[in-house]
Amino acid sequence: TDIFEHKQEARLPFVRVVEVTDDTSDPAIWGQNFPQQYDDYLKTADMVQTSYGGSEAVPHLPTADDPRDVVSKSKLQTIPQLKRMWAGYAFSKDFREERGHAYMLTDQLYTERQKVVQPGTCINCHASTYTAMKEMGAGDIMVGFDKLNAMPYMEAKEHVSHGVACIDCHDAETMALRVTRPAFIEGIAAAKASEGIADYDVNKMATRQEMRTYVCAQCHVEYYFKGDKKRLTYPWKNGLTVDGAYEYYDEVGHNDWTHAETGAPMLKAQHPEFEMWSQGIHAKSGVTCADCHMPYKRVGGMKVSDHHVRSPLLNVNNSCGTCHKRGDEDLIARAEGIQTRHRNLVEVALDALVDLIDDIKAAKDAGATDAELAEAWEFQRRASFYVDYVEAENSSGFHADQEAARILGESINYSRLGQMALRKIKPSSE
Amino acid sequence: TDIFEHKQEARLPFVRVVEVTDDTSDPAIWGQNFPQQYDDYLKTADMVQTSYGGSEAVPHLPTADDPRDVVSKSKLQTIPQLKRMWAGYAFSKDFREERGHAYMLTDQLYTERQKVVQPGTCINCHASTYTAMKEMGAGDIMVGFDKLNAMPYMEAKEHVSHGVACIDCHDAETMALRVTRPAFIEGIAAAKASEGIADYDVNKMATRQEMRTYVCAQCHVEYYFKGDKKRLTYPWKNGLTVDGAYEYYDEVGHNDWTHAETGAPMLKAQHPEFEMWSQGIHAKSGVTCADCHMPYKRVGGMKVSDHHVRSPLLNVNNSCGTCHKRGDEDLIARAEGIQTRHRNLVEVALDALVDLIDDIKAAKDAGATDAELAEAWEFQRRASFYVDYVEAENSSGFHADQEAARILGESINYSRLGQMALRKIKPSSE
Amino acid sequence: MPRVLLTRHGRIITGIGLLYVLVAVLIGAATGLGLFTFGYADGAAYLTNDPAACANCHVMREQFDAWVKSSHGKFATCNDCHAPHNFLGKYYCKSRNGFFHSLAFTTGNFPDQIQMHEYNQGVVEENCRRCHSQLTHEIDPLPGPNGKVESNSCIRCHSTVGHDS
Ligand code: HEC
Ligand code: HEC
Ligand code: HEC
Ligand code: HEC
Ligand code: HEC
Ligand code: HEC
Ligand code: HEC
Ligand code: HEC
Ligand code: HEC
Ligand code: HEC
Ligand code: HEC
Ligand code: HEC
Ligand code: HEC
Ligand code: HEC
Ligand SMILES: [Ca+2]
Ligand SMILES: [Ca+2]
Repeated sequence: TDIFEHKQEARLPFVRVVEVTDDTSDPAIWGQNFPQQYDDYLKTADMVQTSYGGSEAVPHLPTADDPRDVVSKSKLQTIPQLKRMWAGYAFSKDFREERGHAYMLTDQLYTERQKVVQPGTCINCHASTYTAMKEMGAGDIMVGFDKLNAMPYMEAKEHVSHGVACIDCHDAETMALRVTRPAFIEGIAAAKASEGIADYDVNKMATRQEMRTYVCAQCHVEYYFKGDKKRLTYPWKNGLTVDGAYEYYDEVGHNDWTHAETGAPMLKAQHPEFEMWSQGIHAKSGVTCADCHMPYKRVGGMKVSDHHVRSPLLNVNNSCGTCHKRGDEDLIARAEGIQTRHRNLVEVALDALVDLIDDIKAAKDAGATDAELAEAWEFQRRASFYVDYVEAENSSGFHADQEAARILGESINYSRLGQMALRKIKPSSE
Repeated sequence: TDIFEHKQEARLPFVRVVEVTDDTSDPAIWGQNFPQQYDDYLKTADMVQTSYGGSEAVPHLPTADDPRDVVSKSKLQTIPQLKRMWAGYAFSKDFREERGHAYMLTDQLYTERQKVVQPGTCINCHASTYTAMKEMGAGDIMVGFDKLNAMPYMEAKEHVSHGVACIDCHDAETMALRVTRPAFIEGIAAAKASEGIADYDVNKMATRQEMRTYVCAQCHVEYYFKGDKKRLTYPWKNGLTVDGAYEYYDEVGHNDWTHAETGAPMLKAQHPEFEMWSQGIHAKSGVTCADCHMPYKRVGGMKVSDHHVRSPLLNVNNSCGTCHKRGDEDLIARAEGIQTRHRNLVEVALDALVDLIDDIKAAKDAGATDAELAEAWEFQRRASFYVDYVEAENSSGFHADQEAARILGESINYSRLGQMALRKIKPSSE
Repeated sequence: MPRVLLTRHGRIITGIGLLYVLVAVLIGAATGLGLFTFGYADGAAYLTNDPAACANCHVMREQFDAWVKSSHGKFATCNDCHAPHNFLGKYYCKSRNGFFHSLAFTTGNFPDQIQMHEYNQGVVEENCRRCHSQLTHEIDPLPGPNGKVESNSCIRCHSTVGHDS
């Protein structure tokens, strides 16, 4: 369909006042050429809450370890089951509602999850790393990438000075979109290979439309650190589904941590926005991240992409209204209707998981051997990864409502089967 | 917005060649005035299969009890778990894929479910009962309705001679849509009351737009026979959700049968197309049954509603095409994508239910008392009704995909909790 | 019987009442914002039938470009769909829209994604039928329940015929 056509016409003539090269990382300099985009970009520091998203500013008393005077809500308090799910893992110490891009560097630096020593790998998605990787790799970002991953976080952070910036998504000369993240370049190639497309080179083969999603998918994805080189890797060899990711981790025998209460070898899922989106009807309809999160806005006689990246529910007329000719209230009601139904099922799944954790712990305390617990552990690992996958996904089900509910249904099943396994009666379906 | 309310001068568009009155039940007579609609109406005898719907013609050797030479596939064979779910109930003897309106009367007459004596109530949705009710009630269909319900099926069927016909949906004089089914008139009033709308009179208060759904909702709904007068009743007092219906049956203490293997007091769910549709995004967008199942077709210089009521996937261009400007293949792929994901989760839910049935049976055989089984029974009753509700719904999840998956997730939880209850360890979430 | 219509601000104004206001404004009884706006923002475009006149307003550009490509580009101009076709109605509508749009345009007080509101939807609906009454004769109008005449909204299914924008 041609809901996109009219957007193609929005290309702008670029009047440059300063020179910007492939080595200019400071967005303020790019901003002199594109003041509108820069002003909007700076607005990602705003904190506004929606029913299920956005972020709420919570005052914070600055301390020596954490000088932030404003943080976002702790999800460990709003969703108490999370502490149990992650027992023994850094996430059970500190996990907050995510907020705008302006905070990515500081929030990462001051999260209590830094109390455990973290690798440089973390920085890949929390800073403008393109020029840093180029320097370290003497022009080859792949080499720089390996070096960055291998160093400790506190050393890596000295090589960067901005959160995600213009240069991470744009070609300095043409302003065309481009992907700068090695982990995504490799990950998407693996995913395409699983669909039978060999040697996929995203910067050469992706359409402009696809790039409007891929620049975001550089970071809004599930990931893990591969081997002792801590190489940032996206588990997409078996496709972009939760099942494919789980299968992948089993194949490579990866575990994120050992559960403190049950002793099970666990996996943590993080923000698979791109993967969930890919399973939804909007993706099938060619609707991109930028369409909803960076909608066009009229500035004088021109249309520009709103670089104030945020919840579309704070901007429904521009975001949804382009395609859905309905009132704002109606559109918000539809999204929240989906989210509310989703949240209710998430509660059921988390309660089931906590039940399983209680039971394994009880059996363990009663002296059950690891061999006896093995089957229940496998169910906990699976149930936990599945519910975590949709809970860590930040649209509260909106990006792919049916798939999210499907995943929760399976998670519930695994948790209960785990409890059954402990009761030594094997149901026929297994 | 209210563009539907947009009024216009009444023109009488119809040229009549024969007189048709409020007592003319024979569609062939109406057909002389409206040959196009009549021809299409007759086409509901066609049997064409889709991936998950439509119907496949299966040759049948006519017998004394069952003279049909063609029937549709038996779902008891395609979905083996159903026999276990319905053990002891007539449905476990014979349950087939439904087919076109042309067959409604014969399929009801010759189903093996007639081996158990059935009440006249059955006929309400399988025949043109309007004139029959009027006669029996001496002009008052409500009186006729009660009489019809009270008599045995074999007697009731003598009062009817056609499947659903023009007069069941149309006003003979104006051709306006109207509702003729007492059970729906009362049911929808109860549902509206639950939303705070008192004294709802559907034939007076519904918009034309709503009538394009309500005429179908006269029959495509969950129902039960109330009291020994076997009054046809729709369980909508607590709203149109599966939870509301379940709550309702508990309040009035209704059971459909006792499970043969476990002894649990059970509920059967039937074709809640209207209720599921009401929970979906199409309903929220004002899209009606007729929009998809009776799309307009161009006949020469005229547009008429296609009275060949069938699966829209056999006619996507007219059905979906005007609102979704995409190729037929793409539209079919979207619908089937939703249906496939749905069917897979249904399998998980049905397997869980069979596990529970196995376990209760085992406990029973091992001598457990009814008191000991009570809790597990309650879970079976709930799990069974929930999965049956979406399985009996004939769109394979399409009418409301997220809600269908939500219901399946809950069903899985109930089945597994039932198994747990037998193992005498109560999970904390209960 | 004056027609009751809803402004975008939800205020109820009877057509006649509003007409006076607009006439007053247009006849220039006031040299204030109304007239200024109308002239400045070329609200007069509403008084012609030339689509290009609509497109004077860059915010109408999208629709114009899409309309050229649309199935109706060859058959129907903006006003064939967006203006009533009885004399009073036509000029009432044009001055009403001309006024509101000019005002909105001048004050910039309108959404980026412009949406058609109830009053104008009604205008369009009637125009669909004006041209397609033959074809839609049998389906529309049909008396609704209780004899009430309601038409089956065309744009519910055909919202993109004029311009897929
Ligand atoms: C069709 C519109 C649409 C598309 C396409 C879309 N999103 Fe979203 N996204 C939403 C909505 C709606 C929410 C819920 C926001 C809320 O709850 O306030 C959301 C939430 C989010 C959030 C959490 C925002 C918050 O306020 O906490 C992130 C992060 C996100 N999306 C990233 C992405 C990425 C990355 C993509 C592409 C892979 C994407 N989205 C595609 C509509 C969309
Ligand atoms: C593959 C990209 C990627 C990597 C690698 C990554 N993050 Fe993030 N991080 C994100 C995204 C996207 C968000 C926002 C979405 C969310 O919060 O779920 C985020 C949010 C956060 C937040 C704010 C919300 C919260 O969780 O409290 C913190 C703190 C954080 N990350 C710390 C880290 C640390 C520490 C590491 C390394 C161990 C790391 N990140 C590695 C992409 C990444
Ligand atoms: C996280 C990714 C991202 C970052 C960071 C980013 N942009 Fe963009 N930018 C986009 C996307 C997506 C588009 C739409 C491009 C398209 O449609 O091809 C865009 C478009 C543009 C355009 C084209 C005109 C328009 O508005 O559509 C300009 C100019 C631009 N960005 C400037 C900047 C500047 C200056 C910065 C830094 C202050 C910046 N961008 C940071 C993603 C980004
Ligand atoms: C370099 C990595 C990176 C890229 C590229 C990136 N993001 Fe993010 N995004 C993050 C991180 C990290 C956070 C969390 C920041 C925090 O909480 O401190 C975040 C937060 C968000 C949020 C949450 C805002 C809120 O109010 O909760 C949204 C929405 C979002 N990103 C959308 C996008 C979209 C759309 C794109 C592409 C146009 C994109 N992101 C590109 C890393 C990235
Ligand atoms: C660029 C176009 C586009 C944008 C922007 C867009 N949508 Fe959609 N939306 C679609 C398409 C296409 C579909 C699929 C159905 C169809 O073909 O109409 C869809 C489907 C939906 C559905 C039904 C699917 C479901 O998950 O139940 C909802 C609800 C929805 N959109 C809400 C929104 C909201 C809220 C926003 C803004 C945050 C939004 N859309 C932004 C094009 C868009
Ligand atoms: C948006 C389109 C749409 C609407 C609205 C809609 N349906 Fe459907 N319906 C479908 C699709 C698609 C299927 C799946 C057909 C298939 O699998 O072949 C279906 C299946 C069915 C079936 C089973 C058909 C078969 O071939 O076995 C019935 C019965 C049905 N719908 C009745 C209704 C009723 C009653 C309503 C209104 C309450 C309704 N539908 C509203 C699209 C729709
Ligand atoms: C409230 C309306 C209603 C009532 C009452 C009703 N039916 Fe049906 N029946 C339907 C609808 C709608 C279908 C098609 C959808 C389906 O098959 O799920 C159907 C399908 C059937 C079929 C064909 C598919 C199958 O189940 O094999 C048979 C046989 C049948 N009904 C028998 C009966 C009998 C016997 C009774 C009385 C005990 C009865 N019906 C009462 C509405 C009704
Ligand atoms: C008087 C009751 C009644 C009314 C009213 C009614 N149906 Fe049915 N419908 C049935 C029965 C009974 C069947 C099953 C017939 C059979 O299997 O023998 C059925 C079957 C169907 C099927 C399945 C066809 C197939 O190929 O599987 C569809 C689709 C359908 N109806 C849609 C509708 C729509 C749409 C309306 C309203 C325009 C409607 N029905 C009105 C009773 C009704
Ligand atoms: C199960 C319900 C149902 C049955 C049975 C039915 N119709 Fe209809 N009919 C409809 C619906 C729905 C419409 C659309 C009405 C509207 O949009 O207001 C319609 C519309 C019509 C129209 C108006 C023109 C058009 O095509 O939209 C005529 C004439 C008509 N039907 C004749 C008949 C005749 C003759 C029969 C019997 C052979 C018949 N109908 C049986 C549901 C039905
Ligand atoms: C009268 C208009 C209309 C008709 C006919 C219609 N749809 Fe839709 N459809 C919509 C609207 C409106 C939405 C909600 C999203 C939006 O606003 O675009 C939607 C949403 C959808 C979605 C996304 C929601 C979901 O469940 O994921 C799919 C898929 C879809 N339609 C497929 C179909 C198919 C297949 C048919 C035909 C069987 C059909 N539609 C018929 C108007 C229609
Ligand atoms: C064939 C009929 C037709 C023609 C010709 C037509 N329109 Fe429209 N117009 C519509 C319909 C229908 C809508 C409502 C679209 C919707 O609500 O989805 C509409 C909506 C609009 C809107 C509201 C915003 C939007 O896009 O929905 C504007 C502005 C508009 N038209 C301007 C114009 C202009 C300017 C022209 C001439 C260049 C024009 N129209 C020609 C039928 C038409
Ligand atoms: C003075 C600049 C201007 C001109 C000239 C103009 N428009 Fe508009 N039009 C607007 C603005 C601004 C809006 C948004 C109004 C709002 O949403 O408050 C609008 C809205 C509309 C709408 C939606 C109105 C609604 O609220 O329902 C239609 C339809 C429309 N214009 C059609 C036309 C047609 C047809 C013409 C030529 C006869 C035309 N416009 C000429 C500025 C203009
Ligand atoms: C000025 C006369 C005129 C007006 C006003 C008009 N049309 Fe048309 N329309 C035509 C002509 C001429 C054609 C091409 C010949 C034909 O198909 O009848 C056409 C074609 C169509 C078509 C078939 C082509 C396509 O786009 O699928 C549809 C549907 C249609 N019109 C719907 C509408 C609707 C809905 C409206 C109101 C929003 C409308 N028309 C307003 C004259 C008009
Ligand atoms: C429920 C959806 C729906 C509604 C409402 C609707 N139409 Fe259509 N219309 C269709 C479909 C489907 C077709 C295609 C018929 C065909 O080609 O067999 C069509 C075809 C047409 C055509 C002929 C296109 C061609 O092939 O030449 C015109 C003109 C048209 N409609 C105008 C209207 C008008 C005017 C109205 C309002 C009175 C209207 N429609 C209401 C669905 C709808
Ligand atoms: Ca957030
Ligand atoms: Ca069928």
